[in-house]
Amino acid sequence: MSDERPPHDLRDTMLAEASLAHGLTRTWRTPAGLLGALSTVDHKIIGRRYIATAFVFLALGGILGLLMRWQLARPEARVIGPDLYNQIFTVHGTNMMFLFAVPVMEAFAVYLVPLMVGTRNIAFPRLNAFSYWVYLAGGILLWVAFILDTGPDVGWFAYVPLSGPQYAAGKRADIWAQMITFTEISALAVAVEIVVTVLKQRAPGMSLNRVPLFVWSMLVTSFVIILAMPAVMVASTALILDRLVGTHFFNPAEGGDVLLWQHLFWFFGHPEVYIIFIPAVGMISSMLPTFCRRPIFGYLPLVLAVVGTGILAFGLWVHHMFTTGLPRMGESFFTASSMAIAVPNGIQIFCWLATIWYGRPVLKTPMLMILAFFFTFIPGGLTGVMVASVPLDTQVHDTYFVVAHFHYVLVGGAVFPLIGAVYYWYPKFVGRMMSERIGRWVAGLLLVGFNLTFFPMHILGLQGMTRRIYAYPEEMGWGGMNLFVSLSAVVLAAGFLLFFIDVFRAARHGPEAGENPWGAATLEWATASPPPPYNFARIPVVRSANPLWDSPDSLPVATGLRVDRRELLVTSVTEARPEAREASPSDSIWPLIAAICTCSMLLASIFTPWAVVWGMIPVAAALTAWFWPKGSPEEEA
Amino acid sequence: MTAKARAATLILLALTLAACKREERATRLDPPVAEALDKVAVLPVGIGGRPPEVYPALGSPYRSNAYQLSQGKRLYEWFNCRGCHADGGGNTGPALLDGWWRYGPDAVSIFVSIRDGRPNGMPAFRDRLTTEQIWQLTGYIQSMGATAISVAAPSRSDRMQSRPAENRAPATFPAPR
Amino acid sequence: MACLALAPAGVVWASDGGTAPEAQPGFSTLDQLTPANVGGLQPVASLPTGSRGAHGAAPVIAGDTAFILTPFPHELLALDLRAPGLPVKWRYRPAADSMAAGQGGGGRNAPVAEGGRVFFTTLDGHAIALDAATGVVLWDMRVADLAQGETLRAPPLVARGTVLLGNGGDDFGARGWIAALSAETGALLWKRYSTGPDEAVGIGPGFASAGQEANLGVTTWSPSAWQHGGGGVSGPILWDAAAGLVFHGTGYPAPWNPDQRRGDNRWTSGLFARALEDGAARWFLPVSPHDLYALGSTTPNLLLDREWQGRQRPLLVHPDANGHVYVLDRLSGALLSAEAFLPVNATEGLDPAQGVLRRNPAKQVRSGGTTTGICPAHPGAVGGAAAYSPRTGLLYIPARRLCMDLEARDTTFIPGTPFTGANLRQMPAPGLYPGALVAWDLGAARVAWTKDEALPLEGGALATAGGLVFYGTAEGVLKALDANTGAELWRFQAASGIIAPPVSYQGPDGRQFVAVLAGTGGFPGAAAGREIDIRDATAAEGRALAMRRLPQPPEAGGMLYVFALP
Amino acid sequence: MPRPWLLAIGLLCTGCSSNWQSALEPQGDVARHLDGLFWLFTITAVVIWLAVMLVLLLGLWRRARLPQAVADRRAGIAVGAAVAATVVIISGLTLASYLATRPLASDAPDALVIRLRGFQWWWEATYQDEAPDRGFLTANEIHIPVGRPVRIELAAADVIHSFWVPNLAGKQDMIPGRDNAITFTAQQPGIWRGQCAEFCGLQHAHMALLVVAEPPEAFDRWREAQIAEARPPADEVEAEGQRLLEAKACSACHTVRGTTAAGTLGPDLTHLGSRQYLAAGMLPMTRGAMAAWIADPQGVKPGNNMPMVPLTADELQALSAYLVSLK
Repeated sequence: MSDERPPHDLRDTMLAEASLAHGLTRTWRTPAGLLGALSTVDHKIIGRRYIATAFVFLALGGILGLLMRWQLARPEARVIGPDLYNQIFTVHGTNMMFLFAVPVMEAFAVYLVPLMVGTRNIAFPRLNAFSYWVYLAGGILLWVAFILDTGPDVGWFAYVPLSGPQYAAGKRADIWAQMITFTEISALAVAVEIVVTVLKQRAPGMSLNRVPLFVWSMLVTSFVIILAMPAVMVASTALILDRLVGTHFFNPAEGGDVLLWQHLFWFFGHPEVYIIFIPAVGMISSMLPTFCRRPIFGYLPLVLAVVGTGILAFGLWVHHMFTTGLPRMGESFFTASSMAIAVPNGIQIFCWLATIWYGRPVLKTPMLMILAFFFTFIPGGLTGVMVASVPLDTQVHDTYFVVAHFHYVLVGGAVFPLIGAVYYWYPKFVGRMMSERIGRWVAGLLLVGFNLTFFPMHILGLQGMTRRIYAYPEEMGWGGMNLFVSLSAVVLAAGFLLFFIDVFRAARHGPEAGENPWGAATLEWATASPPPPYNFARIPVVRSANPLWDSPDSLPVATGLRVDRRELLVTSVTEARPEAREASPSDSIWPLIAAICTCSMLLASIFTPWAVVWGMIPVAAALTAWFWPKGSPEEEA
Repeated sequence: MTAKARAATLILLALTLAACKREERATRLDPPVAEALDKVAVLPVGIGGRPPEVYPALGSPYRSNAYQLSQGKRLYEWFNCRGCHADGGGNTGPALLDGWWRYGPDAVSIFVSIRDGRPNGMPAFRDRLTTEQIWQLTGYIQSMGATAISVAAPSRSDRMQSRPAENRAPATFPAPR
Repeated sequence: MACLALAPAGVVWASDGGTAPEAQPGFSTLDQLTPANVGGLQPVASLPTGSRGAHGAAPVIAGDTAFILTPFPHELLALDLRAPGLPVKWRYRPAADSMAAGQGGGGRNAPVAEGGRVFFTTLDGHAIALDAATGVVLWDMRVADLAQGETLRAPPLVARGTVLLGNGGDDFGARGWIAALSAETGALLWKRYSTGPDEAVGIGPGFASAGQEANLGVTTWSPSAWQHGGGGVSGPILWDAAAGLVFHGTGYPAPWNPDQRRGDNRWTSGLFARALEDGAARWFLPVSPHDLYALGSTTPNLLLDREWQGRQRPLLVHPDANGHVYVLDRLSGALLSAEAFLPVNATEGLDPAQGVLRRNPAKQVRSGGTTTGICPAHPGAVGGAAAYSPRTGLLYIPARRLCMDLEARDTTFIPGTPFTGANLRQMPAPGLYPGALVAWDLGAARVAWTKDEALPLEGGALATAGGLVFYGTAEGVLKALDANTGAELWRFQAASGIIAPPVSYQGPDGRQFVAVLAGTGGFPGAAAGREIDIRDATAAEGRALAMRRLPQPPEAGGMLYVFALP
Repeated sequence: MPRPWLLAIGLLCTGCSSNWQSALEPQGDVARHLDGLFWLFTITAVVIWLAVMLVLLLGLWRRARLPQAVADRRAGIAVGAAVAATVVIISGLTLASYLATRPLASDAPDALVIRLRGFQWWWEATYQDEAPDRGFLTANEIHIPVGRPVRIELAAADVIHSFWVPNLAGKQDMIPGRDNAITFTAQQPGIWRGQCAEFCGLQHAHMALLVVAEPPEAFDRWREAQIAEARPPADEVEAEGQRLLEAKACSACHTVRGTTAAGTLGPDLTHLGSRQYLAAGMLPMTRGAMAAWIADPQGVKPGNNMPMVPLTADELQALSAYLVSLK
């Protein structure tokens, strides 16, 4: 580094601990007040917001699920009419996929990845702020539309022609398609941030074989997002063009193709499942060693399995289309690849089992949720093998069997680990512990409620109950089981309710957590709970995969970063050798303004395509202000 | 609450209600309402008149509700309107797209034209369509020749391209020759 | 020469065997006008008809009177040819049911003068006989039911005291028929249908392919579809006095959407020969069985007695809407030749074994789908009555060279409303002008020469013994060409488009006159009609699109022009 | 004509009604194939799940104190073996699935061809025949001969629908602009219910199809009866019903062959009374249900395309009597 420092260049090497913390806080903190809150680029504040918002959407979506169960409890019930029911199940699916599952996983990454890799902020923090605002706008758009009787009613998959210009009157389908754009923009932005954070901002010494498994899984997830999401953005844009401008992408009478939509949608839609599931794999892999009190077994196979899952995820989309009459040969290929993904998933399960087998398991709530995961995800995976078989899929496709299958996979495979993760990282987020006693109840209610709710759906599906129906005739004989399912759903809902109560309760009354309440091994536990705005007073140096276990007393640290301006350490991709000091952007209101402009433009474009033209002007202005050069060097070697 | 805030709230509320109305899907019309909707007051010449009072009371749904307009569009296709009027461009029947209707632009005239027929080839659809359907068609035809695009206007159909869709092309008034 | 018929060209006015041997439909034996002097042709009289509709029928000259039937609502004008300025001798305006306007204005209802009477049909379904001298009504019969979509859009044929006429209304699903009325009283003598059981069609022991399966008019349709299956007799009817036969084509089947009428759809889109006295069918030629493109076979025929492959034969020559010239032996119904006179891609030549054209599978039409680039387009390649000149041996066919995109859709049958189930977009055939006068060498079965036109031709042609061909264009230009070479020799710009054939006659002073009715409107003048909005590509059955080339939409409004050498 | 066996089946089905639309009660060749495959997969899945749960429980139970290097070596072997077993099982299931697919793709040359089109929210069935006039239309109920392959050609008139009669075969989508087909054989007489399996809008829930598998002779009788035109009214009331059908808006959308009603927008009603259900499986074919349906179609099935045509009570009586009489 250069010896000729400008006089104001204050380095951390010059300061003692106390004044260092003081200086760093002054540099990194988020100013108080509304403007400060709206301008912040602190990944922890944004991550918390993200997580909280996503759980709000989970609760709202869950209420919709209960409404559906209320309607379906009795045959030919007239609680909810078909029009509202269609909106409800569409908003439920859309909300859970786009507003809860993907964002919540990314939200955890936004919060945890910078801590886990030992850096002070996420890469592109202003983009991060922008992504949250856009996501929030997308969620508000969907829900306000729903309240205004303009909720999409074409299914979360929005198959054309039903969602197309002729059969979906009004703006309902446009709302859906544009909401996709909102959430995709935010998801893509976060994915880019995480990729860069993981590859370029790791603590010195954290070579790729020492990266925590959650970080690995988020890296893979982010790549999957970057590759998969554009497909659905293209599709939803084409849909809007068809609907609003009158193009013919999906109109067979003018050379368009109805199936083109399904290919584009599922090219995104199937990886979407893994976008949700792979982070959960990472969470389990991160929590399990803590509660088995031994390092994870099979770090390398697990990493390879995650990467393999991410790659195979792109070879499966046609198994959602086995009944569309595609050529048999092609279908067989997709059967094989769909089944093949069971192998990396198997590797993960077996490695975890081995970790438990040779570890000393402690049954805390996060561990209980992992066990619940094992209990429910494995049946979901196995029914996944069934729906991957073309002939079997022709019987179970679009029935309640599939409803059961994917709830087993998504709730069992992702939400259960996620609830576990909340219990696990809550102390880090809030500084207080959640209740172990309530946690056991939550785990029990969720496990029992879930299985009682969703297992009978397998049988209902095989008995011929199709999806997305708002009523069924009494003589079908599905009434009893549906009533049972609806009652069980109340148990499941009670589990979630208890969970939320615990979250609110613990924020005030939970016991203080301390830096590392679980005795975990990864870097996020090497700083205060909740972490200070600058994360680490001095950047830790990593010498193993489990740094806190292997150097239990004090971590070695790297020094030389400036205190008086936001700086991070940029390291090399594989070995994580320090390369440069990079300025990290300060707080700015412009991401919010840019998000408002972008969202206004997208929203107005539902009504007229000219909005894209005129809306570009404020967007360009906001971006110009955002990126206006301040005259400070971005990077110093 | 200040006057400004109150006004803003009112406007927001109005917009909200408008959105509700525009997207509502009223699939069933009560028979007494349907009967009342049939009682249009039409001038003796058969041109112009007043819709029944229940029509504005319902919120003029056939002009402003997306679902009702799309129903009108479906009926336009189903009941052979295309045979004579093409996709609004006209054939043996006059064009509807240009907004120059022989019996005027008001809803009652169009309603009466469809229900009772007109000289020069327009058959009466009294016994082929219900009152509700005739109103749906009326609203759709008004949207075809409207001077401004309605937010509720239908989009293109999944069929051969014939013209810019209703939500894209406002009618222009060609200079009368 | 026994071929006696009234072609819409209206040149020859003849009754049984009373004309010169060379007289052919669309051919004038007058030879005062020649390629040498036609350049000096001058208008000598013009007269507005007072109607703004589509003037598709030629004036009819009988002795020193010209009869003009204006478009719907019709008016029959009798003009005195002896006086300058063509004063009106009398006029007759029948009561009109305005609902007929929904049938479009494309009728070619020319009057027929015969035995001191004038017979004519009206678009609203009446057949009317007047006294030719005074215009007094002799009888007025309503023979077609508008409420069922029936109409009358062709001139009647008067033969041996009977008036033959056929209905139109294929687009409304009206079941086709031909009827014979008594010329004296208008009483119905017989009525034969184009679809349905053999008895209704008139198929009996005298039918050429007797012994075939019975009731093909029922069994070649989806159940009950024949009941509203179209096949109207909306073209001119010809007759052969010697053989006692009448010849007529049948229109296209309804609806256009072929999936709603599976099978061959007998007896639509074909040619019938029937006995004059009772309408019994003698032979039938299926021209476009299971007609996919709404073409029909009602284009005007010609009856010629001429040499065919070394042998003198009684021929029926039929330039069909499908773009082929059919040559038949009119007594036996044997198909002698069918050759394309313009580029066609809907079919791929004649299948000699079946006697019908082979279909191009790429131009198959299916409900719910769009078939693009079908040539020729509805309503067919023949825009008006063809003329034949025995001097040149050439057939002059006013042609439309249009192609279409056709989308077939399910359609419902509601009596009195269109029953088509198709949307059309038309465009000029690739690389060709949309219109042409095609001179077809009948003996060699090839095109002799072609005169391109910027718009499809909609009127008929007139050939004269002086070696000229006259025809009018939709832009309103009347042209005279050299009959041998196709070189343009003379032209006249009328105030409106010409969609009627010109006629030539010898005036009371012995001079040769040429007369033409100008006046566009209805379907042929689609873009000229101010109530068509060409932003809709399917307006006017997609013609509006093809007619966008029309430089200046000519005025609607009929006008009779008479020309002579000064 | 009374059909005792049909009655018997009907009674049977009311007794065990939940089985008439079930993949677990295969009655067709295709469904049986799939059923076998289903149990193979299911049993395999259950065994795997039990094995994993057992290992998990044992793992939680035991307290191992092996040095980590030894543990890792042993775990490596175990995990390797488990992965190998996974590969073997997955390959086996893939192969079984592939083998099960092959017979399904085979085409029977002598199959009965039925063209089925999905509408919002009903089914139009066209029985095709060499002779065009012997092909006929019906709706929402198809009859098939037992023991003869049936090839159903699937098309959609508006949005995507999906044909699924689980007792007979798996499902196949009906997609605008594409041609799909499915071939199966019913192996014994019976009445099976199918339902649209692809979300198709407001009344997706009420788009049912009845499949009646009959002995070939009974099927031929049914077929002849369907080809015939509608029976004429038997009494004054029915005659009035026919008059109303022709005069009112009904005829613009519905066909009753033999009358002037020739609309094609709604189901063909020529032999409406011969069907067991009304409104695509919603209501039984009785006079009362018919009257209720005509009187308020939107109340019964909100959003469907049948309008409420105003009728007096007498007219409603006559019309429903006539329609139910169309056997």
